[in-house]
Amino acid sequence: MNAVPIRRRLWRAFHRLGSPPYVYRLAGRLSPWLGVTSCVLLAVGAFWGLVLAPPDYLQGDSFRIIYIHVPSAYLSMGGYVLMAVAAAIGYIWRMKLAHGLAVCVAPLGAWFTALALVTGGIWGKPTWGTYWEWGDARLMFELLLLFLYIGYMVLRMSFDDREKADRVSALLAVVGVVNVPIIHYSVEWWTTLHQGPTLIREGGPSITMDMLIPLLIMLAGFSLFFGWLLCKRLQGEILRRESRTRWVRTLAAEAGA
Amino acid sequence: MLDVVLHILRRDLRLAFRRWSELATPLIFFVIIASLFPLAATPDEAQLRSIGAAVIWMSALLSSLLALDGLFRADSEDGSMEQLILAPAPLGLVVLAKIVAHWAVSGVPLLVLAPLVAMSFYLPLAALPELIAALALATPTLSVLAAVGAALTVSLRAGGTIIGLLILPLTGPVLIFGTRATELAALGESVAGPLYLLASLAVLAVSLGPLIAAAAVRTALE
Amino acid sequence: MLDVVLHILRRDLRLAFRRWSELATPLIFFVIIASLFPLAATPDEAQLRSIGAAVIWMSALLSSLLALDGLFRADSEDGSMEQLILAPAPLGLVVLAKIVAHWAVSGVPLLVLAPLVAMSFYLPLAALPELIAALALATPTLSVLAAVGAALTVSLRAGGTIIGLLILPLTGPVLIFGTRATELAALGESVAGPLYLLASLAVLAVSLGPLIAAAAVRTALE
Amino acid sequence: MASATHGDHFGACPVLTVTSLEVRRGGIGLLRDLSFELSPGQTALVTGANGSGKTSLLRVLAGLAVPAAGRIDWHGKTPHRLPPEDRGDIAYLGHRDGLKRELTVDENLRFCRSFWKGRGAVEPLIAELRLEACRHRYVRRLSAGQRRRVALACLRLKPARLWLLDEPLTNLDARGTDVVIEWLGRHAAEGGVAVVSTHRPQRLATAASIEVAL
Amino acid sequence: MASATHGDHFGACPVLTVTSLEVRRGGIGLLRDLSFELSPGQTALVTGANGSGKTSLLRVLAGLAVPAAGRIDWHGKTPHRLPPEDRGDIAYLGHRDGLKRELTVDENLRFCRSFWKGRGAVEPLIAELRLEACRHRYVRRLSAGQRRRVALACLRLKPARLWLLDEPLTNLDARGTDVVIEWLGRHAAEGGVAVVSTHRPQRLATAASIEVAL
Ligand code: HEM
Ligand SMILES: Nc1ncnc2c1ncn2[C@@H]1O[C@H](COP(=O)(O)OP(=O)(O)OP(=O)(O)O)[C@@H](O)[C@H]1O
Ligand SMILES: Nc1ncnc2c1ncn2[C@@H]1O[C@H](COP(=O)(O)OP(=O)(O)OP(=O)(O)O)[C@@H](O)[C@H]1O
Ligand SMILES: [Mg+2]
Ligand SMILES: [Mg+2]
Repeated sequence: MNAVPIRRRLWRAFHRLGSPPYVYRLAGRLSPWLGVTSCVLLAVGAFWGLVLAPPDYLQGDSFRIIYIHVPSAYLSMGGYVLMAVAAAIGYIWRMKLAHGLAVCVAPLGAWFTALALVTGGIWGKPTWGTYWEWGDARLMFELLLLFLYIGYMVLRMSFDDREKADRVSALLAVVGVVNVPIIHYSVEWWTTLHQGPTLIREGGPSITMDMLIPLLIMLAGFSLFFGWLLCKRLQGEILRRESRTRWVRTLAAEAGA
Repeated sequence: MLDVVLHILRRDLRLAFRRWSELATPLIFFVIIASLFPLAATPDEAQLRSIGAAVIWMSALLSSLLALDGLFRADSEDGSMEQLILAPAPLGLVVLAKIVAHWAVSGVPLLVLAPLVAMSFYLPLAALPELIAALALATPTLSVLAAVGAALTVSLRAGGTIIGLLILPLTGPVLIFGTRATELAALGESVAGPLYLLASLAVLAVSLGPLIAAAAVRTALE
Repeated sequence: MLDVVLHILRRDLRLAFRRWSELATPLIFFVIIASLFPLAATPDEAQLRSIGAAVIWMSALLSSLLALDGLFRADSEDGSMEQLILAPAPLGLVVLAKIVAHWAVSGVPLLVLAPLVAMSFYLPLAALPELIAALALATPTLSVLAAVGAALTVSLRAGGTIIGLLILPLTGPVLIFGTRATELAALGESVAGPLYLLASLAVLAVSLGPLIAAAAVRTALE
Repeated sequence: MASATHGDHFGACPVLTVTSLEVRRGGIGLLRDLSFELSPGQTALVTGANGSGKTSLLRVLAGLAVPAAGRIDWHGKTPHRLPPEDRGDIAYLGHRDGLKRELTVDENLRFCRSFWKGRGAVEPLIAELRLEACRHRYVRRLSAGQRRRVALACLRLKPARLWLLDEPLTNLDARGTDVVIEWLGRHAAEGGVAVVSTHRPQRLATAASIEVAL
Repeated sequence: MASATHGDHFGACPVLTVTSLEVRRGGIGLLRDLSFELSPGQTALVTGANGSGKTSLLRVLAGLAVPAAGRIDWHGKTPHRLPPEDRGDIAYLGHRDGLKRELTVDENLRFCRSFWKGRGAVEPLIAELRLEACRHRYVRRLSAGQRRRVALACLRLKPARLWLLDEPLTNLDARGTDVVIEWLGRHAAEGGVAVVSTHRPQRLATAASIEVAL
């Protein structure tokens, strides 16, 4: 196979992803699929994890919060990386749509970070005997991640010029990415209460199959759910950014008619 | 006369809300300081409890100082200070209005947030009302002192901030009485003593501070 | 190219010494924080010793943030930033020169003063060299981070305090490694680990930070 | 009403009298033995080379600085000792415009009006100064001349009888200059007094009654 | 040498070419389809009402902002992508003067000269601009016009072939204006190119080759 046409096709796809009407329609077409699949997966995973899976031999039933905690923790980090990558693309190629994506990810990521913090805290009470432990590196850096998300949003809001807000806050998003590996490795670098890597580690996951499978299902469900919300937000953001263009006007006229 | 003050108050409040991120920052600053501190120190409940009061008060002090740094600078750079000097009200009142506006956006939210931070330092719930009362009496004094510092700084642009720094030691008593009150409250004892002292400091500061700041600002722009 | 950097360095140093009191500010701030803190907390030797490291590092962090707030603001308000963008050297280098100048006047004296403060917190004398080494490795990182924050907020008049919000989360690692090193040193143990980490953070910050700050400044003034 | 700009209408009773004024700044003597007087309806043009002390003179007249010697008499009072309630009578516009960058044009003007208990509506002023398009824009985002226009509008909203304008034509385009000249004429016709510094005395000649050369 | 100011001396080969330039600011289109070209020895006068985009145009020409569309060609290169070593060739003086308030006049000028590897001595410039008396004073303590003079001196110290001046006559007295006009003539005679925005085109008419009306 010849490599050149592939590269050109990729390049064209990349370009199409920079076109607001195309992405608007793409998001609109994707979102029902994402919505339905994520709901099904979440339902299956929740039933399996909360009812079918056996209780943990150490923690009893309290471990079941893992099915919310771990996916939301992963998404809080993955969301940040997604945001930073989108922002970087937007900065380098002056691609407005990528900035729009970053803007949409930020509040979602912040919510999942908060969720990870809260579920972790709730889980901490029965296992560590405390909701929150000052000085635990994993916990602190997760909190700092929340601050980073908030900082990104606050910085954006303090500009009234959207283009400038896009470009300057993109830089902040990129700088903050160092926090993500720190969160991940914090349990290895510092002695913490938080348990070490379970899923993503050398030598494969260290967890029994009947806990692992529902966890993976929940993980997929949460991710698709995240994607669904993202599509919805992205559509709104595109409309807001393009409100003066012809295609949005005709869209609005069609909707009105 | 009073309506001049109200106009300035309203404009400064609007400016603050316009730049609401600036408004939120001392608070977030406060929370972050208070949350990074335990990270740096040993995370042991007994110890956290014992230094909790000190951390809260240091953070309150720092965030009020930070917030007030630009109180007169922006005005004197864009020329509005000249207009305020020519305002149909004594400059002392004008300065007071500016201080009140700043306090409303930096001090008041602190009162709301402090309990949360206090709880994270394991301060007993029963001590919270006293903590809030002490902060409510202390933050005006801190604001006034910071404003005096800011005014002196404006006037000595070349001479710089050194005089502004002379103000910091004056915050010592506020800090001591405040921490004392919080500690007494944590032990469940009466806090009337320190609170009276804080109140009298506040009266003193609010009545004299604006005059000093006004004089400094006027000389600065002469 | 290099001489452009040297010219900026020299001008910024001269400006700093011209306003020498501003120069002294972070230091005095540092000393006051460090000396007011024991005043606010219970003055008990064991306790002071245990929190000494944390206080020193928090103060270092705050004072470097304060000192760097105006790094680009003055330049962008009087129009010299535009001239620097048009300078015959990459903007990243220009920014680095400004950071170095600021570090020289705010970070270096901190290294000199820190031991004094440390002793007032009963830190053992033997731990001082390690403390200074850790500060020497950490303050450049703090300066770079503060400069990045300052650059992100130049075009916001509000700037000032929002930097804290943006940058404090990033300073977490420096603070943790720094305190860890100081605590280990106080216990007489080897501090090589945290020092290596601090050094690698410094390398990372110094090599990438100026580029980010330059990009931010350029965008802000576009 | 053209003759009114020369103050004949209101009789020769001076309201602003400057007597052997001496102004120093930063330890340097700038003005020495300066005297002039203005009757209602008169406008003084202050001219002089850069650094000759025009700004310093206007600041002293406004009461922002204290003269080293000599007397200023504004309706029997000294500007820098004016009681607050009389200060609304003097309007000063310096090199810096005194606008808040973070407020919109409209908000700045409304503040000025209520602060000085001004009369008159904001709308006609905005129309006259061609600021309609940027009325709801932050002042920070205006061009230099637009900013100057807003500052002039603020001046106009203040019901002052003594105008002290420091190079009001700075950054203004030809139309803006015409507006200023027209305003000076109208102010004089209403019996107001103005002291205006400028480097373009020819352009302002029609509005001036006397010239104070420093 | 008078004819040199009209660029005849150096042939008709343009060094600065602006082709269908479009400039936007804060989401608003300011300039659209602007084209002009300058050959060595020519000076363009940019005129237009307040807010018409003169400053924005100059900033784009200096490479401080990026145009929305169109091309700028300066000796075959685009200003906002100029490599650092070529940047000394363009001198920009905006509404703000770029001087350090806390340094003296002398220190500011010396910095400019060494920063831009400028040629020429500082003394004759100071004499020409009548800044002798305030040579060792802080810029913060200068009058508005004196400050502008120092900024102009900085410009003169930079060995640039393209001058971008944004209302250089602001705050200058008659003598200062004459100096600027003379400099523009000399710069053109040496084969330099200048783009000057102004609200007083008549005053600068002698120095101008073409007018760009926005
Ligand atoms: C407020 C408290 C907590 C916070 C902020 C928190 C945060 C996090 C984060 C950020 C991750 C993702 C780490 C990574 O992917 O590298 C994570 C994973 C995880 N957490 Fe927590 N956590 C908290 C409490 C707890 C508690 C109390 C438990 C159970 C005892 C727990 C068990 C787990 C497990 C099993 C994982 C998956 C680990 C892996 O696969 O790497 N967490 N948590
Ligand atoms: N920072 C900014 N952000 C957004 N818009 C701006 C900004 N600065 C200026 N503008 C707008 O851009 C337009 C052009 O401004 P510009 O400063 O280029 O005008 P100008 O021709 O230089 O005017 P003047 O003669 O008043 O100096 C104006 O309408 C102004 O409101
Ligand atoms: N803040 C200050 N401190 C000390 N001296 C000053 C200060 N400001 C100005 N001067 C000096 O006072 C003299 C008069 O300044 P002033 O600003 O009154 O001049 P001006 O006539 O308004 O000049 P311009 O036409 O340039 O505006 C100048 O020589 C100047 O150097
Ligand atoms: Mg003047
Ligand atoms: Mg302009």
